Formats: sequence, structure tokens, C-alpha cells
Amino acid sequence: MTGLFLINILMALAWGAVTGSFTVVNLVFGFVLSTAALYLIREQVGTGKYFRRVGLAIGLAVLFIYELVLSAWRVTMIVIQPKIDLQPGIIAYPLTVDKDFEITMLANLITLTPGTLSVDVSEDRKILYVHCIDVPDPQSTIDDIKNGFERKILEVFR
Amino acid sequence: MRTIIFRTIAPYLAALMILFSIFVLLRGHNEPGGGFIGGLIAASALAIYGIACGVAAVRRSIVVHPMNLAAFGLFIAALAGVPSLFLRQSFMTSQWLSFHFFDVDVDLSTPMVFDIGVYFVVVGAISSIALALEERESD
Amino acid sequence: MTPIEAFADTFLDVCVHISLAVLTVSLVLIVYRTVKGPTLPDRIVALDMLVAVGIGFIAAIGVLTDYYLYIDIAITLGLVGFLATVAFARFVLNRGTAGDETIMQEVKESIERREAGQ
Amino acid sequence: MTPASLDLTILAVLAPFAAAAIAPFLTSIFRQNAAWVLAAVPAAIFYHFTGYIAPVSEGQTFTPALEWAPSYGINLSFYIDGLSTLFALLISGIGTLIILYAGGYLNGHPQQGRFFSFLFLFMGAMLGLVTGNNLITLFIFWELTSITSFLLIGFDHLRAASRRAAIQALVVTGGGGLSLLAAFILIIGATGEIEMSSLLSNPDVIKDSGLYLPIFILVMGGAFTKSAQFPFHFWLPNAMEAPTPVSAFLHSATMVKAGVYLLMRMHPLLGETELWTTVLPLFGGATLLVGTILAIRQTDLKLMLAYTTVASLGLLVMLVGTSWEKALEGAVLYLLAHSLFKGALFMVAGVIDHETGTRDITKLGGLRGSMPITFAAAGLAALSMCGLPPFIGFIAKEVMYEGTWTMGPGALWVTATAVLGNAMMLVIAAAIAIKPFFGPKVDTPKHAHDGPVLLIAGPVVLALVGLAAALFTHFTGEFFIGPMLSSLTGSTMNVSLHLYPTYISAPLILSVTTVALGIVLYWQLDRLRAIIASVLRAIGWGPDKGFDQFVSGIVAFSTVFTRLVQAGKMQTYMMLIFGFTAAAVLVPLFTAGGMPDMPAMPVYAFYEWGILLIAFLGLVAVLIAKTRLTAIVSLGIQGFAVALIFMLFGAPDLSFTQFMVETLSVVILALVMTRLNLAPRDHRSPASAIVTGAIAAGVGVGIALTLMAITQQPFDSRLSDFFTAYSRTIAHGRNIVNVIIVDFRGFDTLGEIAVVVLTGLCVLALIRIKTKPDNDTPDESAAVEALSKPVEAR
Amino acid sequence: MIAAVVDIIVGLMLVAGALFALVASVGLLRLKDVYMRMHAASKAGTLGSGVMLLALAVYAGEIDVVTRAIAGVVFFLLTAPLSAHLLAKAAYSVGYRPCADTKIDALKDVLQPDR
Amino acid sequence: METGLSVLIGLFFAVSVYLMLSKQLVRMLLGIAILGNAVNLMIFTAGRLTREVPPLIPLELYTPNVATANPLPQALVLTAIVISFSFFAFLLVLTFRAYQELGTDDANEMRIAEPIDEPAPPQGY
Amino acid sequence: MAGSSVSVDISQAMITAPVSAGDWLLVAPSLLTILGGSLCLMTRKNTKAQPKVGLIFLVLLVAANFGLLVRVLDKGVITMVMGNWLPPFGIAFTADALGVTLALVGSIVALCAGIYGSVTIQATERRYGFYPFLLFLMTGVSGAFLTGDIFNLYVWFEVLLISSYGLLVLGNDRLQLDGSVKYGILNLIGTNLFLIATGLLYGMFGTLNMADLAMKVAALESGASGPLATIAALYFLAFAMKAAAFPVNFWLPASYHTPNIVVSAVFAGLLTKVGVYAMIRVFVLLLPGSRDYMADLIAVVAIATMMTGAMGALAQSEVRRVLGYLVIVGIGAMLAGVAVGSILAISGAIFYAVHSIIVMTALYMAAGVMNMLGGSYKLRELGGLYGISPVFAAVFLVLGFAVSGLPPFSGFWPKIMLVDAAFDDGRYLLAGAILVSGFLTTLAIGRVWIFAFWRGGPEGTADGTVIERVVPAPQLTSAGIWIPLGVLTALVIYLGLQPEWMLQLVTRGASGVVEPFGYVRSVFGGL
Ligand code: NA
Ligand code: NA
Repeated sequence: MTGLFLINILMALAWGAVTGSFTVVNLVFGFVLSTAALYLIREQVGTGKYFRRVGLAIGLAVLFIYELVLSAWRVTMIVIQPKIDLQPGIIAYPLTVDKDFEITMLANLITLTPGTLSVDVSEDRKILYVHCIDVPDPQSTIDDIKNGFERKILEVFR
Repeated sequence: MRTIIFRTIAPYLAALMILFSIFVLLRGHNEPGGGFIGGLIAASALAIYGIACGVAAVRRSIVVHPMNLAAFGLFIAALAGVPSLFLRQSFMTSQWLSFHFFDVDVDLSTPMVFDIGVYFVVVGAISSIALALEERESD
Repeated sequence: MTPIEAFADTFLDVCVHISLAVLTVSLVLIVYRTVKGPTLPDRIVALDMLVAVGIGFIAAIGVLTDYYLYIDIAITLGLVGFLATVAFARFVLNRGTAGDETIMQEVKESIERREAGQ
Repeated sequence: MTPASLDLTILAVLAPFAAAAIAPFLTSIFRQNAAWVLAAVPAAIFYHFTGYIAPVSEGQTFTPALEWAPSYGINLSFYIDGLSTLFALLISGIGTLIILYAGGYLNGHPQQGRFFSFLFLFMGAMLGLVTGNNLITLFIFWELTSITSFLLIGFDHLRAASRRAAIQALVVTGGGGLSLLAAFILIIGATGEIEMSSLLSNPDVIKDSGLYLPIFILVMGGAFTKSAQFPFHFWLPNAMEAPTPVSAFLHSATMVKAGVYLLMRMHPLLGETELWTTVLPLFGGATLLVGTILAIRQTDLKLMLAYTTVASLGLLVMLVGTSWEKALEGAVLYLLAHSLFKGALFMVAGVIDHETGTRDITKLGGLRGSMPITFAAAGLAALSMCGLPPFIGFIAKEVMYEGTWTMGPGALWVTATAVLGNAMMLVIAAAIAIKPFFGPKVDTPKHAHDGPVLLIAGPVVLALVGLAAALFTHFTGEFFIGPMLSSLTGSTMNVSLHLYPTYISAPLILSVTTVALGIVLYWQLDRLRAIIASVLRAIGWGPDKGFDQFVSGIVAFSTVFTRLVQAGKMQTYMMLIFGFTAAAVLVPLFTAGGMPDMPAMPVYAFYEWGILLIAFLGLVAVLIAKTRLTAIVSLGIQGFAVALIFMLFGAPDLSFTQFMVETLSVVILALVMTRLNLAPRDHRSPASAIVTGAIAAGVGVGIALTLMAITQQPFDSRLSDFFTAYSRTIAHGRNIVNVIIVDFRGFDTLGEIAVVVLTGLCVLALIRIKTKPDNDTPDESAAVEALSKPVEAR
Repeated sequence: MIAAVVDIIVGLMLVAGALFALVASVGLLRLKDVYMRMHAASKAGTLGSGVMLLALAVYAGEIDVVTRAIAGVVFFLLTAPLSAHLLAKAAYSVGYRPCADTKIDALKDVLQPDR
Repeated sequence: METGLSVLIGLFFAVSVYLMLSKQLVRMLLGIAILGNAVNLMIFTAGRLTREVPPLIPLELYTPNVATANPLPQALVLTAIVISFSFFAFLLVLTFRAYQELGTDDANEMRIAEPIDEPAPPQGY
Repeated sequence: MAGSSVSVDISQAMITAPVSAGDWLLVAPSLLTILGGSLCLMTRKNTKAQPKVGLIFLVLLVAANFGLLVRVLDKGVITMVMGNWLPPFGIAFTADALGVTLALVGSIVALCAGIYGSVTIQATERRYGFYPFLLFLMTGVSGAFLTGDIFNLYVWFEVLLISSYGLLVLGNDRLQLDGSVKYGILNLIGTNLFLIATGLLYGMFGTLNMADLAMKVAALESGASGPLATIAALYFLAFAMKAAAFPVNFWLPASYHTPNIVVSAVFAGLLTKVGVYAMIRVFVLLLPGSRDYMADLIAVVAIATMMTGAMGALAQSEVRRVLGYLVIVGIGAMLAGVAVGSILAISGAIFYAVHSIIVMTALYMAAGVMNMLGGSYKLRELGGLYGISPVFAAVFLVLGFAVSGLPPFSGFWPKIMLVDAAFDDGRYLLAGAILVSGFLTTLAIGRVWIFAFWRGGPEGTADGTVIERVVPAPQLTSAGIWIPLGVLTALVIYLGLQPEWMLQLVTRGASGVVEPFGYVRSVFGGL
């Protein structure tokens, strides 16, 4: 329940940010509103370690942006070369993380990583299918992810 | 469409969009926005929520039937024009109630009530349509 | 106004117009892809892209006209653009699984292309 | 007369309507005696109008009136003079007898009460007609007679023949009514007078108005149809489908004489012109001969009488058409005589039918023993009809011949026609009076005997009155014929009648000729009948058949026409609409000078051009989209471009809304399209592609040019200036558009959100209400075939 | 002085963003199949618009605009991969095949509609 | 400035009419959607165009210090947009239901209300 | 940020004089129906309560309209500008004799329909909004009749239209869906034409208030020149469609026989009349010049409409479709009034509208009863109704004669007024068409009468025999069927026998639009 409360506070702050005034009234108002908003999604919101999760979410956001810039640059390089010569492929990535939130996080990170795009998660949540724009060697790509994002996420959420 | 990834993120997206819609509604009198646009955003939020988590979830979350929500909006929008009757003014003459609260001025006004009515109408009607179609989809 | 400020001013103006030009070009390219397809997912990707670029366009216009309020339009466009893409994806899934003839046709062509080694 | 009794007159005219209302109840209370009670009403009316006899004979006229619709100059006003008095007396007098007669004739009939009310309605209508002063009032009563006779003729509604006769009467007389209405409205417009009395006070007003010809034609249209003049005579014999009391009432005194009444009433206004004296004798004479010929052919008592009625009406019209004083006097006399003897004879026919079960004279004979009283009445009436002394019919014929003989131009023709006609009517009269009663006794379906008093009272009384009217010649002349003639001529007349000719004169010789000719013809009756029948068979077509062809013709033509304009093809409808739209926007451009000045090349920034280009591409994409999926996506593009256009021209709210709405439309499209499983390739034939393309181009060009023309003019920004000035200062809003939406023009928005709510409800109703399984109506199955056919074609 | 620097930064951000967008569009045009095109759209496209949005925020220099811009960008970063994922999955499970160059296809046996 | 848009608007109208003249309901619907945009653009243009300056009053002012775009047509068009959107949604669903129940999207083949082989009216009496 | 801190002269922008509560009668019809409609909608699941709530508000509506009529007769044309803004800036509602008369009659008809519907409308249809739709239909109707703002008129047209859609599809029969598709698309195009014309009109004059427009148009030199002619043409087409005038009338015969009979009744009574009303308002009040310019065209359309209607009625084998075409005949007659344009003519047109609203609704209700009695709407399958229910037969006959314009019923007076006016204007053909179409209408009604009522049974029944085929529907025992039918029939007879006050009313209404000084003065308060 505390987690819910914290989320609530955060959303109130978000409200403050969006409206651009952090006055007491506005924040209280924002709190009320976000309560209402959360009420709508109450079913999906269990309890959990929101605190850390939120703190690290910000960190991950930064990571996102960094990776995004990088991958965008790669794509640029690819599309502006006169002759596009790639070996695209869809690889099966064995997941270590198993929580929905973590899987989601990882999938999005992967999508925003150079040349990879999460297509699907297997029913048993063991495999993440990733489309790669250029995979001469699948295993190396898998390893990159394993040692890259997935570890980070495990650090963050375990 | 109900992939883990989508189902995990959608509720939060929806909640954020609802917040944003209210923000757009309330500032409409001074900046672009207002009841109609706000309502549309809220409706889109519910639509996303519905696509990700199912119509039943949406119905449960808004408790009342969306049509009643819309009707209620229309009702208060129409009532918002009535107070002027008692001040010997024409229908829909705006009444302003401006008071100081802690450190901010809060303006309550019949136009605002009216705009909120519009918001409810749009949310109700549009989501009612979307949900009805959605259900037909999944039956 | 100091010369540096004057320069900055002109520089910004030039940049805005350059970016608008670039965006217009990209918009046209995207529209081309949208119309050409060949497959429905292609068009949807293109439409999603159109929205994204549109957001940039709005931002540029905001800078050009000094109206920051456009940022809200941009955000909203982001929201609904997402909704549209989701709806379309859903459309593809449902129609495809329902064996919609046009989609099946496109699928067949994609397979032929693959076998033709393209 | 005192005003009090003037109001009484109004009551008297309206009384029958009241009686009509209560008749069914009274009938259910008093059963077979109801007739006696009800007859009191017309009797009272008769008594009331007798009060007018004396003053009217002194040349007085009365105009009782009741305010009705003053703001349109329409009042319930009446005009009492010689003409209307005599008619009123005939209607109420014969009406009394008819009510009694009906009491006997329909005794025990389940709908007797309803029948009484119809009779009373009809009586009231007739009274109103003959006393009506205000033209519109008069017309209303005129139409009422048509409506009520429709109900009376169709009384025996289970038989197709009655239904046909009823609708026939309604169509013919109703159609004539419209013509009369047109005439009256023309008169009102041309003269500014709406009251008959004021028109009559200035008789030349219509002739001088310059609209005499159309008015004359339209009035004749009314009168001739109502009075069954050839070629509109056919509805009258068919009206014999009605129960006998109706026939008697309709064809003796009243309905059919309405036309004659109108001609007599308007004689001072329209008569004494060449047109009048040519047209009326022509139609009248023709009708007289046709009527008698057709009468001779019949063997059914009622039909024989009906056709002689047609003939008599022709005779009357012919006489009125002469505009010759003496002939008019003859007409008036004959009108009185005819009402009496024809009423009597119809009732006699009814009695015979009622008591013997047949009306066919070839199946009747020797009844004089078993039905003495009926025989007496029949004899007296027939003698009057034959025009033999000492009966009113004789006097009428004398005066008539005197008139026609002396009238001058055309005298010979008119007289000859009259003689021939009278002779043949004499034959019918003789046949009716002799065939059923003399000769050997013939077995009839029912055992014949005189009917109850209710049945025989009527004919007897009328026959006797016919005799009395002749015996008291002086009285008849002074109190009835004179005043009535005055109304016709428009100047006071003194009439002196003689029961017996005092010297050998042309009329006497003509009468003798008539009788002689009659006897000869009667002697040759059967052969004559055979000849006429064969001739008619040779012709084979008559206006009666023509009516059926007319009606089915109209229906058939309407069907063809309707199928043509209401083709049921959506595409046709759309092409029509947009064709007219194109015309609406293009034609004024060229006719009313709406063309814009040559516009200068617009100056746009390159990115603005870019957006316009994208919009263009989007449109083209929708247009050429091969599949619905492409179309939807392309639709998104043009919507997107429109939103950007709004943004470029300073409309953030619009752009905002447009983005949202466009996306949501696309989303809903996608939602629905997942079920709407179509492969819409838009195949149009080259021809239709060209046509539709042309229409589309026309609309586009027209609107574009109009828009340019308008935007080239200076703009009055008063409203917007106002909103801008007070948006924040008074309405406390910095977003002027939003302030307009929620405050300045909030009412629009209220309606608009109502639309949104209702849309939601509509969609809900559409989706949630489960379609019922087809109720198997032919329509549906037809449609199913309609649907299946093209499917096979595909 | 600050203003000038801001202006220049804004200008550069705008151009950069626009260029990213252009690259994405070119990618959309040149890449072979829909899955590869998604790479372009979901990365360069998002980044381009995000950068330009931030540019507007910087230019405005008002706290509420900035926070809103950031909120917007975050939202894009959340949604862009999501929509890419949903679309890719839908397309693949309906049967749209990747281009011939796609040698490895791990999903082939898993997601192919049995047909 | 209005001229160019007028031409574009004319094009919008032409395209929408052409689509509506198709016998396929789906194309008619596309036409109706475009018609809505065409009409809105037309009203917007009829109120005359102003570049870029939206009808907003700066925080520090009580009336705008520059000539803004004409706000009234914008309000009218907003109303019109909403309404045309509603009607579009309704007609879309209606078409969909009609298609389900009547089994065709060809308007010319929808002949239940006005059957092709409609019996001639009864004659006689 | 209270803007009032800056000094502004309120009197320059707003009406400062107190508004009397009586003037609120102007918005009462719209307000009541909206509030009632949304209440009904919120309680729609409670199908028992639906008729109660609906009828309460319909009664209130009639009362409000009656009060408004009284006030207009007492005070003359009255105006209220929403939001107290000065005209022409705010949206003005202006009640003159024309608008308020039609509003009152319309509301009476709606009430009758509400009662009739309480019997014929099933629970499902109630659940999906029969009463809300009916009430909102009246919102649209009242708004259209009372608004003094051309764009606002458009909005009410749309409210009217969407409500009619709702009523039309209730039940979802295949027949209904088919009819609705055509009705829906064609009418939407009609309102769009109206909107286009209005947009252009705004672009030309920069104002939307009718009184203001009337003055500005009058100030224009030539009545129908340049773009104004185009605008007029578009308006004419739009309203002709709304009114179902030939040759853009096809949507009506294609749809009016498809919905629940009570819905057809309301449509027949109200929808097309709103189109005619708008035609009168716009062409006589706003664009008199264009009316003169187009008078001949309008006359031709009127004649064609009357004749197509009458012939269409003769060509039908189904009662409801006969009636549908009779609606069209009436439209032609009213257009004839517009074509002539004199006070007498417009009075005639208004009177005809009143008559047509009442009699057409009643006739459709009667058709419903025919179906309940005889088990069909088809002339071939009907018969013997005269024997089954003589009273009902009388009612039908009265209505039939009334619609044929025969005396002494309500249809007679407007007919002679129109013929009279046409003659005065020298339009003999027009007058003739009015009379002839009346004649054909009589024939059509006569056919229905002899087949359905006089004939002993369905087609082929032998002479003199009566065939009892179907047991009359149970609803017939309910007063909810007979009260509305009786009331409307009584009105038809009453207007026939006592036309005086209605004559005064319509004459007042007509002169109010033909000479619009009073109208303009009431809006601008003697400006
Ligand atoms: Na609006
Ligand atoms: Na109607």
C-alpha cells in the first residue's frame, strides 16, 4: 500500500511539473487527481518496491536516451551508405529476468538498442524474440545483451 | 494484443493520459484545450487501457455506464446556464466566484462547470462507442 | 542588440527554416512510403513515423512563431499517434487471423518476394 | 321577419347536423318508431321556411348571418329569397317523407341509425347549399353534399358495385367541386365581393370583370358534374346502388338539382350572354335526348327513373340556358313538378322492390289488385310526369313550350328537342305506371301487397301535392313560381297560371304532338328498346366504362412515373443531389455575376506549400486506394495535413481537435473495418466515371470560385473584434476561441454536445439491439432475391 | 549573451533533430522489409522529434514548458518501442515474412499462423 | 492568401463528391469524412486567414497587442468538427450493421425498403 | 487574473437591464427537453420509468410553449440573447408568431406520440432511448423554430437529425437498416449543404444573427447578385432536401415506412416542416430579394412536388407509403406559399404546416391502428375495418378528408388561402396544381378507404361477405392508442370548424416575416 502511496506522490509531483507550479494547493490538487487516476488502474497496481523502482527508473531513462542516440546514429550510418548490405535476422533470446515489469523494461531497452527490436515474448516468458537489423553472429549479440542491459536490470531490481 | 509488455505499461500510460486530459481541460479557458479536447484525450486513454487490459477492466474502472457519464455531463452543462435566472439575467450568463485560497486565486465559474460537462459528455460518448465496438470485436 | 546576439538571432532563424525544409522533405518521403506500401504494416509504420515527424514540425513552428503552447499539441499528437498505431496493429492481427483476403494477398506477395530472394 | 327568427333560420339550417349526431341513439331507443321522432326535425324546418313564403312573395329577401372567420371575410351567412325558399321547402318537405319512408324501408336494418344520420347530414348540406350566401360557405356545403352522398351511395359497402358507384360520385362531383372553388375564388378576387347577395345587387360585376370566360367555364364545371349533364351523366344511374330512400332523395328534389340551383342562382350574374345561351341549351338538349334514350333501354324501374332524371335535368339546363323569361318560368314550374312526381315514383319503385322482391318491369305485372294504394300513387305521379292535365306537370309543359316557341333564335331546335324528350319521358312514365300494375298477374319473389303506412305515406302525399299544386294554380303561381322566377331574372315577376288552356295556341298543339308521339313510341316500346340496345352495343364504349379507364389509367401512369423518379437506387439519388449542388454553385456564377477577379498567385512559405502538397497527396491516395486499408491510412494523411494547415494559420485549438478527431476516426474505422469485410475496388463504367467525375469537378470548381469571390470582398470583423475585446476583460478567458465556445456562443456547444451524446446512444442502439429474425413479408423475400441476383452476377 | 547561446543551441538541436527525422524517412524508404523499417522509425524518428521538442523547451526557458517537454519525451520513449513491438508481432504472426536476406528466423516455428 | 486554400478546398470537395458518388458504402463514408474536412476548411477560410498568430491574449495583457487570427470561425469549425465526427462515427457503425444484416456494401443492392419487384398497386373497387 | 480589474464599460458589451423571468420561456423548450432527455438517458435501464419521465417533460414542454405563445400574443416578438451579450454578438432566441405557433403544435404532436409510444414501444427500444431521442428531437425542433441565429439553426438541425437517426434505427430490422442508410447519408449531405451556405454567408456579411443579416442583406443593392445568389441557391437546395421537395425528396419514401409507426408519425409531423419553416425564415425574412429572383423556380418545384406526391400516393400498395407521399404533397403546397410570398400566401403556408403536422401524425397513428386491427399495412391484405370498428373508420375518414383539403376540416382553410394567393399573384398553374393534387389525394384516400374499410375482407373477398382474419392486437384496448389519436382528430375538426384564431395567428406570423421590422426591432431593442 505504501508503494501505491508513493506512486501517488510521484504522480502529484508530475502534475506539479506539468502544470509548472509547485504551490501547495496545486500539489494537493495534483495528489487528488492522481488518486483518481490511480483508482482507475487499481486492478493492475499490486504493491511492491516502488521506491527503488522509481529511483532507478530515472536512471534507466537516462540510459535509454544514451542508447537511443547511439542506435539512431547507427541507423543513420546504415541508411546513408550507398549500398545497404545487411544480414537481418530474428533471434531467440533466453530470458533470465522473469517479472513482467523487468521483461517489459528489458524489451523496451532492447528495442532502443542499436539494431535490435523486440518482437515477442514466449508464452512461458523464457524467451524474448528479437529482430536484429544485422546479425552476422547471433551469439555475440545475445551475449552483449546478457552482459549489458539484462545485468543492469537485475542489479536494479534484485 | 494482450502481450506482457503492453499490459505492463498500458495502465500507467492511461493514468498519465487521464491526468494530462484533466490538465488540458482546466487550462482550456486560457490556453489551447478545454473540455472537448480533454475529453478526447481521456477517451483515448480508456481506449488504450481497453485494448491492453480488456473492455471489462475499463467498465469496472469507470463504475457507471459511459452513457450515463455522458448524460450526466450534458445535464450539468445545461444546468450551468440556469443560475443567471435568479439574477434576472439571460440563460447561460456566466457567473464567477473568485476566492483566495492559501497562496493562489481560484476561479470557480459556470463556464468552467459547462466545460467540465463537455468533458464528461465526450469521455462518456466516445468511450461508449469504442467499448461497444471493442466488445463486438471480442465476442 | 550586440552583434553576437544579432548573429545568434539570424542563425536560429536560418536553422529553423533549414529544419522546416528538411522536415517537409521527410514528410513527403514518408507520405510516399505510406501510399506505396507495399504491405499494410509498411503503411502503418510510415503513418507512425508521419506523426513523429509531425511533432518535430510542430516544435519547429513553435520556435518560429514564439508560441510555446504548441508543445501541448505536440504531446497530444504523440499520445494519439501511439493510439492509432496500436489500433492498426490490432487491426492487422485480427484481420490477419480472420484470413482477410487483402492481407492474405500481401502475405503471399511477401512470401513470393522472399522466395524470389529479395 | 324578425331578427329572432332569422337566427332561427340559421338554427334550422344547422339542425339536421345535430339530428345526424343523435340519430343513432334515438334509433337504438325508439327502434321502428324512430322515424316518427326523427321526421319531426325536417318537418319543423319545413314549417319554419313556410314562414318565408309570404314576405318573399312580396319581393323581400333576408340575409341572416353568423360571424365565423371574419379575419378572412368568411361568415356563415344565408340568403333567403324565392329560389332558396322553394328549394328549402322541397328539401325539408320531401326530406320529412323520406325519413318516414326510410323508417319503413330499412326497418330492422342493423345500421338504420347510421343511415338516418347520413340522411340528415345530407339534408343539412343541401339546405346550407341552397340558402348559402357567402360563396365559401356555399362551397363548403356543396362539398359536404358530395361527401355525404359518397357515404350514402356506398352504404351497402360490402358490394363492389356500391363501392364503385360511391367513389365514382365522389370523383365526378368532387372534381366539379374543385372547379367551382376555383370559380368562386376567382370571383372573390375579381369583384372583391364574397357574398352572393352583394354580387346579385350588382349583376354585371362579373361580366365586366374581364374574367367572365374562365369563371363561366369553371362554374359550368361544377354545375354540369353535379347535375349529371352529358358527358358527366353516368355517375347518377350508378348511384342507384344506394338504398331507394337515398335515390328518391338524391334524384328527386335535391343533390342532382344542386347544379340546376347554382345555374338558376347565378343566372343574373352569368346568364343572358351569347356564351350562356349557346352552351347551356347545347349540353342540356344533348343530356335530355341521351337520358331519355338510355332510359327507354332499361327494364329496371329504378334505372328507368334514374335516366329520366338525367333527361329532366338536361331539360331544366336547356330551359335555363335560354335566358328567356317564359322559358325560365317553364323551368321553375318543371323543377317543382319533377321534384314531386319523381320523388313519388322512386318511392313507388322502392315499395314494389321491397314488397315483391324485384324491380324488373318484365318480371312484374297485375299488381293493381294486390297493391291498390301504391298503384294510385304511381298513377297520379305518372300522369303528372306525362304532362297531362290536371297535374302540375301539364302546366309546366304548357309554359315551357310557350317559352321555347317564342324565344326567337334557336326556338325551333330547342322546342323540337323538348317535344321529343317529353314524348319519350311520357313513354317511360306510361311504362312505369302500366306495366307492373296491369296485365296478367305475374309471380314475384315475395308475396306482393301494399307496404306499411311508413312506406306508402311518402308516394301518396307527393302525388297528391302534385295534383294540388295544379288545382290551386293561382296560389302556386303567386307564392312559389313568381318569387322564384324573380330570383332568376333579378326583377320582381308576377306569374298567373291557368290550369286549362283558354284558347288553341302553339303550346297546346305542341302538347298534343308530344302525347301523340309518345303513344306511338309506347306502342313500339319493345322494338325501340331492342334497336337502342343494339346501337349501344355497336358503340360499345360509354363514359361509364371511360371512368374505369380514367381511374386505372391514372393509377397505372402514377405507378410508372413513380417507379421512374423513385428508382430506389442510392447512386441515382446521390447523382441527382450533387448534380443539383453543382448547378446551384455554378449557375449563379455565370448568370448572377458571382465570378471572382483573376486571383494573384498566392504567396506561401515553402513549408506551407509542403503541407498543401501533403494534403493533396493524401487526397489522391484516398482516391486511388486499391484496398480499404490503404484508404483508411491515406485518410489519416489528409486529416493530418488539415490539422497542420489549421496550425499554420493560427488555430491551435482547431489543430489540436483535428489531430484528436482524425486519429479517433481512424481508430474507429479500424475497429469497425475489422468486421466490415469488403474488397472495395471502385469499378465504374467509363461513362459513369466521366459523369460522376464531371459532377464532382463541377461542385469543386463552383465552391472554390465562390469562396474566392467572397474572400476577395472586404470583411466585416465586427463580431470577432467584440469577442477579442471582451474575452478577458469580461469573460475572464485568454483563449478567445474557448471563451466563444463556452460563453459567447455556449448555446451552440450545448447543442453540439447533445449531438455527441446522442451519437453514443445511436451507436449503442445499433450494436446492442439484436435484429429480429425476418418477419416473412413479401417485401423481405423480394429484397432477398434482389440481393441474391447481383451476387450471382458478380 | 545567454540568450544568444540559447539561440545557437536551439538552432543546432532543431537541425540535428530534423536531420535524424530525415534519416529515419530515408531509412523508411530504402530499407528492405517492414521489420527493418521499424528500426529506423522507432529510433531515429523518436529521437528526432524528441530533440526538437526539447529544443522548443530550451528556447522557451520556462519551467512549465521544460517539464512538459520532458514529460512528452519520456512518453515517446515509453511508447515508441511499444508500438514497434506490437506492430512487429502483429505483422509477423499474421504471416508477413521478412526479406530474403533474413537468414536466421527463430520465430518461424513459433509464431507462424498454422496455415 | 485565401486563393491557394480555396483551390485546395475545391479539390477536397471534388474528391469527396467523387467518392460519395461510388455505389460502395465504404467509399461513400470516406467521401463523407473528407467532406467534413472540406466544409471546415471552407468556413475557416471564409473567415479570412491570418498567419501563425493564434487568438490568445498574453498573460500580461487584457486584449491582444497584435492582429490575431479570426477566432469566431475557429469556434464554429470546432463545433462543426465535433458534429461531423459524430455523424461519421454513426454512419460508419450503421453501414457496418447494414452490411452484417443485408450482406452487401453496395448501396444499389439495398432494396428491402424499396423492393425491385414491388407489386403494382391494387386496381378495381 | 480577474480581468474585471481593468476598467471596461459593461454596457458596451452586455445587456444591463434585468431580464424578466417570463422571457425564460424562450429557452424553456430547449432547456426542458435537454434536461429531461439527459435524465431519461441516465435512467434508461429502468424501462418502467422511461415513459413517466418522458411524458412529464413532454407535458412541461407543451405548457412552456403555450406560455410562450401567450406571452408573444401579449408582448409581440420577444428576444433573449444567451449570456446577456448584446446582439448580434450573443446567440439570440427570438420568438415570433410563426416560430411559436409551430413550436406549440409540434410539442403537442410530440406529446401525443409519447403517449402512443408508451403502448407501442417495447422495453428494448425504451432501454435504447426512445424517450431521450424523442425529447432531444424536440430540442432540435424547438431550437430550430425559436433561434434567431443562422449557425445556431444549423446546430439544432443536427440535433434534430441525430435524434431522428436514433429513432429510425430503434429495433434494427433489416428494413430499418436499409431505410436508415439512405436516410442517414442523404440527410447528412443536406445539412452539410446548409453549413456550406452558412459559412459562405458568414464570409460575406461577417455576422450570423438573422435580424442583423436581414438588415445587411437589405442594405445590399441588388437582391440576388454575385455570391449571394449562390448562397441562396445552396440554401434552397438544402432546405428543399430537408423538406423533401421534388426532385430531392427520394429519402422520404425510402425511409418513412421503415421505423416503428409512432416514429413515422413524429417524422411525418415534424421533420419536413422544419425544412419548410427554415425555407420561410431564410427566404422570406433573410433573402427576400433572392426569393423574388427564384420565385418562378420555387413555383415549379412546388408544382412538381405536389404532383409527384399525389401520383406517388396513388402508386402505392402499402398504407404507410401512401402516407409518405401525402407528406410530400403537403410540402408542395407549403412551397407554393413560399413561391407566391404574399402575406396571404405565407399565412396559408403556415396554416398548412400546422394542419399537416397534426393530420399527418394522426394518419400514421391511424395506420398503426389499421395494422393492429387488420394485421397488415398492405392494401391487398387489409379489409373489413369498417365493420370491425366504425368509430375508428370515422376517425380515419375525417383525417382522410382533412388531408385532401375537403371542408369542414383543417386542410380546407390553408388550401383556399393558397389558391386565393396564387390567383392574386397570377400563378394560375400553381393554383391549379394545388386543386388537382387535392383531387388526386382524395382519390388516393378514397382507394385506401374502399379497400381497407369498405371491402369485406382482403383482395378477392366475394361480394357481400365479411372475412374475419386476424384478432385485433391487444394494445388496442389501451387508452394510450386512442387518446392521442382522438386528440389530434379533434384538433383537425376543431381547426376546420373554428379557424378564426388560427387564421389570426398565422396572419400575424406571416406579416412578421414578410415585414420583418418587428422582428429586427425586438432583437436590437429599437436600434
Ligand atoms: Na465546440
Ligand atoms: Na416529415
